[in-house]
Amino acid sequence: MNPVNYLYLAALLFTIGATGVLIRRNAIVVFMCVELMLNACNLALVAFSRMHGNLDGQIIAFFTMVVAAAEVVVGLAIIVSLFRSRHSASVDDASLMKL
Amino acid sequence: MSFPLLTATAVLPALGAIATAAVPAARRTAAKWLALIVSLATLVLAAVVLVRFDPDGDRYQLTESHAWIKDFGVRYELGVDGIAVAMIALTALLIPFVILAGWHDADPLETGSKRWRPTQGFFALILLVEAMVIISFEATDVFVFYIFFEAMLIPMYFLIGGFGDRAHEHGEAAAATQRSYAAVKFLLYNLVGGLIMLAAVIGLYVVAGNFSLTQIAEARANGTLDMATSTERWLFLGFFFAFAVKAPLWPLHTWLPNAMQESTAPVAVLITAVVDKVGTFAMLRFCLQLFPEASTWATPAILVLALISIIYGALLAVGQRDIKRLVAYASISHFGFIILGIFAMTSQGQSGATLYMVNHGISTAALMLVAGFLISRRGSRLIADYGGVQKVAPVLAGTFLIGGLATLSLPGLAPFVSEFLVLVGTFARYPVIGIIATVGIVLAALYTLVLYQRTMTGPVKAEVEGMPDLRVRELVVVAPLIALLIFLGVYPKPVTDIVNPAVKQTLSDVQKKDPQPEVEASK
Amino acid sequence: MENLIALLIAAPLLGAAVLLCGGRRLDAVGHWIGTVLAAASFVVGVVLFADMLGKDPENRAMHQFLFSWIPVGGFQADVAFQLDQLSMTFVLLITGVGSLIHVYSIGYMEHDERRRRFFGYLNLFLAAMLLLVLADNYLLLYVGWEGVGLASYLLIGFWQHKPSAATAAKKAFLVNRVGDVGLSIAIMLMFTTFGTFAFGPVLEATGEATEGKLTAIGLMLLLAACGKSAQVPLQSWLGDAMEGPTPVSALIHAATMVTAGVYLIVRSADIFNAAPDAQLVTTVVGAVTLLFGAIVGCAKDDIKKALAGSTMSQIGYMVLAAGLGPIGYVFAIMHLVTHGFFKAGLFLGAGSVMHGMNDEVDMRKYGGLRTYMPITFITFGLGYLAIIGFPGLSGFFSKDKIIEAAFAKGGTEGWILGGVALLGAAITAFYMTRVMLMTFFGEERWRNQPTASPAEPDVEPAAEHHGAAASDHVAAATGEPHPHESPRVMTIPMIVLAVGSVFAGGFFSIGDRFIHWLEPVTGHAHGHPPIGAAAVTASTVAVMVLGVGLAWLQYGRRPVPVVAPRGSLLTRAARRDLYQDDFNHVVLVRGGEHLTRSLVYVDHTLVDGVVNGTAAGMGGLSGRLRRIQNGYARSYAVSMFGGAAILIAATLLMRAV
Amino acid sequence: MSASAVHSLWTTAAEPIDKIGAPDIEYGQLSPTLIVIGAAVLGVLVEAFVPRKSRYYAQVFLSVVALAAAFAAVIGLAAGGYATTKSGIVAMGAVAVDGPALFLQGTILLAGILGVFTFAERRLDPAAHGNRVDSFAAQAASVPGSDSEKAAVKAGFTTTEVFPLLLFAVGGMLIFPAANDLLTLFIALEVFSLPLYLLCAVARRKRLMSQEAAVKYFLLGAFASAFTLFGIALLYGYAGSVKYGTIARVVDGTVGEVSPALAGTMGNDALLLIGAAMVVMGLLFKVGAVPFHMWTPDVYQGAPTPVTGFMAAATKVAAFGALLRLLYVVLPGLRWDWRPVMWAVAIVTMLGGAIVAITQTDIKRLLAYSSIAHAGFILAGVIATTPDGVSSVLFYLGAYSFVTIGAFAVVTLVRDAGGEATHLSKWAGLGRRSPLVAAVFAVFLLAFAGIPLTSGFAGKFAVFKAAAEGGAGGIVVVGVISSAIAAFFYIRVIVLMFFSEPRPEGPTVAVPSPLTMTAIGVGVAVTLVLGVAPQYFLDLASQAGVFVR
Repeated sequence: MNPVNYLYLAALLFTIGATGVLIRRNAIVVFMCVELMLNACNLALVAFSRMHGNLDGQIIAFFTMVVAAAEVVVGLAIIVSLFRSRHSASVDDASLMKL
Repeated sequence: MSFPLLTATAVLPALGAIATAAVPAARRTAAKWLALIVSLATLVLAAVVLVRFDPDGDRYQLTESHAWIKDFGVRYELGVDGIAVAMIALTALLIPFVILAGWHDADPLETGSKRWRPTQGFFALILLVEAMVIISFEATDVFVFYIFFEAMLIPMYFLIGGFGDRAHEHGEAAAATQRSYAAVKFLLYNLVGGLIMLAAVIGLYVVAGNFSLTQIAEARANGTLDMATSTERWLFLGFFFAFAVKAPLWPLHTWLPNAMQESTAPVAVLITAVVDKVGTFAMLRFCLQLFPEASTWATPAILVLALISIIYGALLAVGQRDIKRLVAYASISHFGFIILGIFAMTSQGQSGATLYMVNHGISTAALMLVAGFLISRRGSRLIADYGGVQKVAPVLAGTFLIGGLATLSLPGLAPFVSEFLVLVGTFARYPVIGIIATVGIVLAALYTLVLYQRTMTGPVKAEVEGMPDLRVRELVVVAPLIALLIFLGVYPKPVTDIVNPAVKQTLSDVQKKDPQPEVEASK
Repeated sequence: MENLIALLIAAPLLGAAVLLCGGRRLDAVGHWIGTVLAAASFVVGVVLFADMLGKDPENRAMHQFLFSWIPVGGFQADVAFQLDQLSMTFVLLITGVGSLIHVYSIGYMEHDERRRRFFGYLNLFLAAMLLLVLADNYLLLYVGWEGVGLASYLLIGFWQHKPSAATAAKKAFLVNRVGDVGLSIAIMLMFTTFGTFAFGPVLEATGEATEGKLTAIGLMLLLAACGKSAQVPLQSWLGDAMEGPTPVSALIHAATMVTAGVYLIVRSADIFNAAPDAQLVTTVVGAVTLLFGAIVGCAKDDIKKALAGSTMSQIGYMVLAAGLGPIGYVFAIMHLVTHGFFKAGLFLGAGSVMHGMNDEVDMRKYGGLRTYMPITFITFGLGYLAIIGFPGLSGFFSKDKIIEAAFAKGGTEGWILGGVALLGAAITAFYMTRVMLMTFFGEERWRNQPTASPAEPDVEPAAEHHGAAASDHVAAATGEPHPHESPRVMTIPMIVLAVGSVFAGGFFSIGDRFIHWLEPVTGHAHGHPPIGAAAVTASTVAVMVLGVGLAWLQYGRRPVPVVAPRGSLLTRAARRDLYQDDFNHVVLVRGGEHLTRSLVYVDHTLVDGVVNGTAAGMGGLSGRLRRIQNGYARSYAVSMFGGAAILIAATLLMRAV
Repeated sequence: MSASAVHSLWTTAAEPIDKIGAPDIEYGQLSPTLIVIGAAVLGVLVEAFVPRKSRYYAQVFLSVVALAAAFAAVIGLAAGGYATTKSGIVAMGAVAVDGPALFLQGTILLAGILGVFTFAERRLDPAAHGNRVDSFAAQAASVPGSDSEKAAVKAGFTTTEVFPLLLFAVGGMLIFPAANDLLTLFIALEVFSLPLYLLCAVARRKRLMSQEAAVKYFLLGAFASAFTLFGIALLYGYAGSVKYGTIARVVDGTVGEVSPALAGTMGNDALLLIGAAMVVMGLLFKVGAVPFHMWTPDVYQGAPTPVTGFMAAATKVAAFGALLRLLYVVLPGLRWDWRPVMWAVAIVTMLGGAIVAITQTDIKRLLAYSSIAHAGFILAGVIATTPDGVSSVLFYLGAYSFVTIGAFAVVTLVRDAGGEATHLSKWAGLGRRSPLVAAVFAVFLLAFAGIPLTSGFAGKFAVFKAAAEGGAGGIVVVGVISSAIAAFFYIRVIVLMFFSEPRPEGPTVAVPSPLTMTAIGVGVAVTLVLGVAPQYFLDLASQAGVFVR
């Protein structure tokens, strides 16, 4: 099977994730969409690594997972604290500052 | 390495400014005296420069040159030619009078904390302006000039916006808002001009690789540095725009009336008599030397603008109801004459223009300062609020009249010499423009005499009753100026002798010769 | 000897400086200082004159170089003096008449607390006037030219608290400025043509210049002359100038300053000789003005304004003569001198009358004063006879010569000019007789006529057309006047001048003294009127008699109404200076006001508007752009996403193209 | 590819243990980063073990010492010629130690030190229950206004974690401009971003805004880094490597042996272009260039002011460093593709920032927009693609960071009952109340406006000059125009401070501890020195202007 298809899939997932970020209100969901985008990247990386026959891509993929995990930690911390003080996780409610 | 006289002349007032600013809040009078003494010391230094300068010597004298910012091709290069010497002398001469005239203008209002020191600030700023103006007259490095040309806006800005006439027809609050409007207008106009010039300065560097006026001019002369015509014209326009704003040339003039109207008389004098001169001076020194072809290319347009300034400014002066605005528009008209003289490209025109800068400085100072004394008495700038002052304060009226007569360039007073030279110089090359410009002298008479008639003559207005005549301090300010006006009107030779060689140089830069009189030409 | 020349000017200049800067402490002696210094200048003049007579006519001119004034390139202006016969004539006239009038003023201004300053101004005037006639180049002459203008400004407006006076002063200065434009342009033309503007070189080089240039220069000089000498079309200021104290009117606006224009033309003789067109215009201006002034003079009831009209007219004669070229120059100057005597005398007389009549100027409120002020009557009478050209008196000689010359011009021009001159003579006789009769003869119309209050210059009544304010003064005035002769200090100068106006003309004409005296400078050609000199003289006398007769019929036989009758159309026109002021007012003043007002508007809305508009536009744009920043994270993400898309697209596009 | 081949791949990967060559790490040349990261870890331990009372002092001491030591290390390296002659690529090609890297690291470290000073300021707010308080929440976890928070305040808790967080961020920033392969780039990006997200959320006052800022920053940041990562993936796919050098060679086509796979991907420029665009976009997000700038105002406003100052200064430095390296080392071959695009970005950034700033009413937002405009100016220098361009950008960054920190430090001083009085209207007449502070702030504003004799002018001149020499005259003109526009609002603030009457209920100016004073003082000093005598630093920058390949 042509590895290029994996790339198409990756691009698709990335776009889905991006779209999610743009259309979903709940911060958690938005964040999950970002994660989706990251994983799309992983897929692309792995596919490329496969094509080039070297391991760099796969290594990056591992790093990405770690980074994603770290982001989860930080992100959830922030989102939760926001939720606790506002009783809402909607990113649209968080619009005190504008103009 | 001789004593850096030029640097000293500029640094002294700068240090004085710092010292003045440092004077504790309570010791207001001390600050005033300190500032006055410093300005007088600077005057002495300027006098030394005047003496040490040899009119028939090299083009630039007392030169100093040190590395400054290698990466920008900038050297700290100073040097004076006759024109610069005259301007420095004028500046150094006027500042003491400005300080003396503004003696009480900055006594603090009640608002503000104990650390609020307007008086110290006022005089410090004046000295700072003096320092920057002087050094920009001395700079022979375009970058150095540019830096101080721009930097002097800041102290001026604070002087305009921070200190105004105490009394105001709409109360202090309105005065404050109008002041800051005027100040912002002043700063933005000049900043825009300066920034456009910045682009040109950078362009110049890209073309020339350094900023040394002498080097570039030399390279231009002997053809080692040839700019594309279009490039040269763009750069010229960039420079000229900034100077035209500063000068100010129609239609870039509207900041001046506001600025002069809102600021105290001494500051107004500082603006027209000193700071604006940097603009016209720079036209002579930089535009003509760096971009000869472009200058000649632009001459017709500039002459027309100058002509418009002359007539337009005069007509508007006639139409003003506010004394200071009137003087401001009169100045616009006069700057028209100066620029006309510069770009007439004749020795009479340019010597006249230089002389005009000096004389206009003195005459405006005389007129404006007296006007300031008048305004401070009545607490109004409106012409309509005065009348019959000559009855109650004859000396004030007399000095005011002399100032006015100088403004309308009455023969026997200094401005006549310069104005006539400019007119002759222009007429020699552009007769029509010369003739139209001559109409300006009628209008000048009109606005001056109308001003005098409305304020000084006629029956004594009730508010004017018991208006005190000039005090000693004020007389000390005015008398020397008037004496100078008369002296330079009768015997301007000292100045012309210094200026002429420099002008000859400048003319040779633009490869222009005075037109021959027909009779000789026919022979 | 020539080093004394500077002294001529220095003396009065010193006086002016001392008196004006001296302050109140000099109030007591100020007038004496002024008078003495004026007299000193006169003495110096006489000494120089004597010295000059000693030399032979051809090289009487003296020259004194003081210092180089404005040296710039080819433009070399010096402060240097030239004293030749022409200048000398003026020097004597100026200093002589000037000194007399100083003396007179001592009495006339006695009650004015600002007398010191008055004398300061008078001295200033003398200095400037002397500079004018002594300068050896046009630029220096220009200085004197404007200097006298300034002095006249200060003196006309001496009673500044009177709006009318202040206005008149301003008007005089402005109108003169218009003339000055002419002078400065003339100087520029000379510079570009000859490369110099000193009398000697210019006048020698006239041959080399094109006639067009010379005509231009001539016309410009004429313009200047019109301004200073109140010739049509720049005559409007002279009438109002009578707002000034009477001695001023006598000295500046009759004897000396107003004749400067004639001096200028005669001085530039060579230029005019080489520019016939310019000469023609000059003669026309002169002719028109002499009629204009005469007509105005007929209608004025204000004694000073009547005299002013006559001054205008007489100077018209001089300009006419000057325009005739070599045949006229000498007579122009001669008439100038004689006129200086009798017109000054007449004005001083008028002043003396006003002095005795509580400063009343309206002749309709005079009448039968000859018994009350005999000396004034006699001196004034002699001046009157002189001016109307009564045979044997000075006016007769000078004016007659001019009329002859006018005819001698030849051709139709000659006839027209001569005719005009004759007509002028008739009218002169008419209006002067009118003045004479209304003032000194007829019933005493001032009886139970409340006039202006005692000699308080502050409330000197403004001339009739100044309306309400003036009439208030009159109404507020106290009782009827008590005419009386003026003090000796005033009468003596009048007597001296009267003597001058009687004998000067004869003295000059016998043996053509004056011609020989001036010839070396101005040149002289003997004019031959087509109808013969005798005939001209005869007709001159005839028309003079005619004029007197008419005037007597009008004002001598029947009583003069105290309130001016409406009068004929011409009369009314003449009262209003032939509507010239109204014209100026409507066209220049109103038009100017509109222009300036609209310009102020333009400056504020257009020029300034553009700038403020730009600023406002920026603000608006900013305000609109701000909206994008709506606070929603997701819309930020959208902009990022879009941005990324654009970035990618653009990069790809770059590669594509 | 066949299964056996894949298997072979695995087997080649798994060598006998003893044969694994340990990677050689040049600890000396990495020392700055290592010191800071190590200190950060120590800081965490401090949080864990040191009693609460002395934590603050321990943390401040530790951070300052660490940063100072790191700075000393940077100086040492530079003096040792690692900036010029001995510059090279270390850590198995992961990190470059060269002029730009060291210069920027030095700048970042100084910014970090000043940042620590402002973080540690405890005199501005009145002491609560006898405990000195700083700008950070007593207990970030507890809901604002809740009992737990009150308790925390009563107990005198303070969020001393901010210091290790700052150290981590600095550590990341140190690597970011030095990163020499895409992986390191990405990791560094995250390492300095995540702590910043947290720091934004822990304001003592206006916590809601602070948290909102954090959320926005975090989400958008993550979004952006996702783009970056995808871009990295594409570049990797294009070049078959993440090493800058290799990619550059592939782009130029000067790579040594070309595997068939590589040959295949090399042909596909779309990979390269799109990938490059996406990576660049991630960096533009960090520098706050239009249209990726929209987080800036909100975050700057919401975050605790000391954090804003530090962030505004250091992030820009690091991000521009990375951007420079990427464009000059990896993508010079693509110059003709990205230059026009960057032109456009620079122009809209300059104009956009300047124009929108005109109507701002909050001082922090104002400064945020001004920072956007400045990003545009710096981009003008980046576009030059000449050594002068690099050095001018370096100089500008150095100058700018100090002005920024100083300015925000001043903002912390102007306070009223509600904490910092950031609304412009409250600054009216400040010049009357406390001339000194107003004057200092005016100096900073003038530097922002680029008035001569301030560092701002020198920097602006440098970048414009470089741009003009690089043939980007148009940029210069636009830059000049937009600085004219920008001048308008800086002046507005000055007018407000000096020419308007002070309000009776206006804010007071707190007298800070020497810490903030130092920060401000250094800011002013640097601003003026770089304005009057910039030559030395220009030399430094131009010496440091060469990237190692």
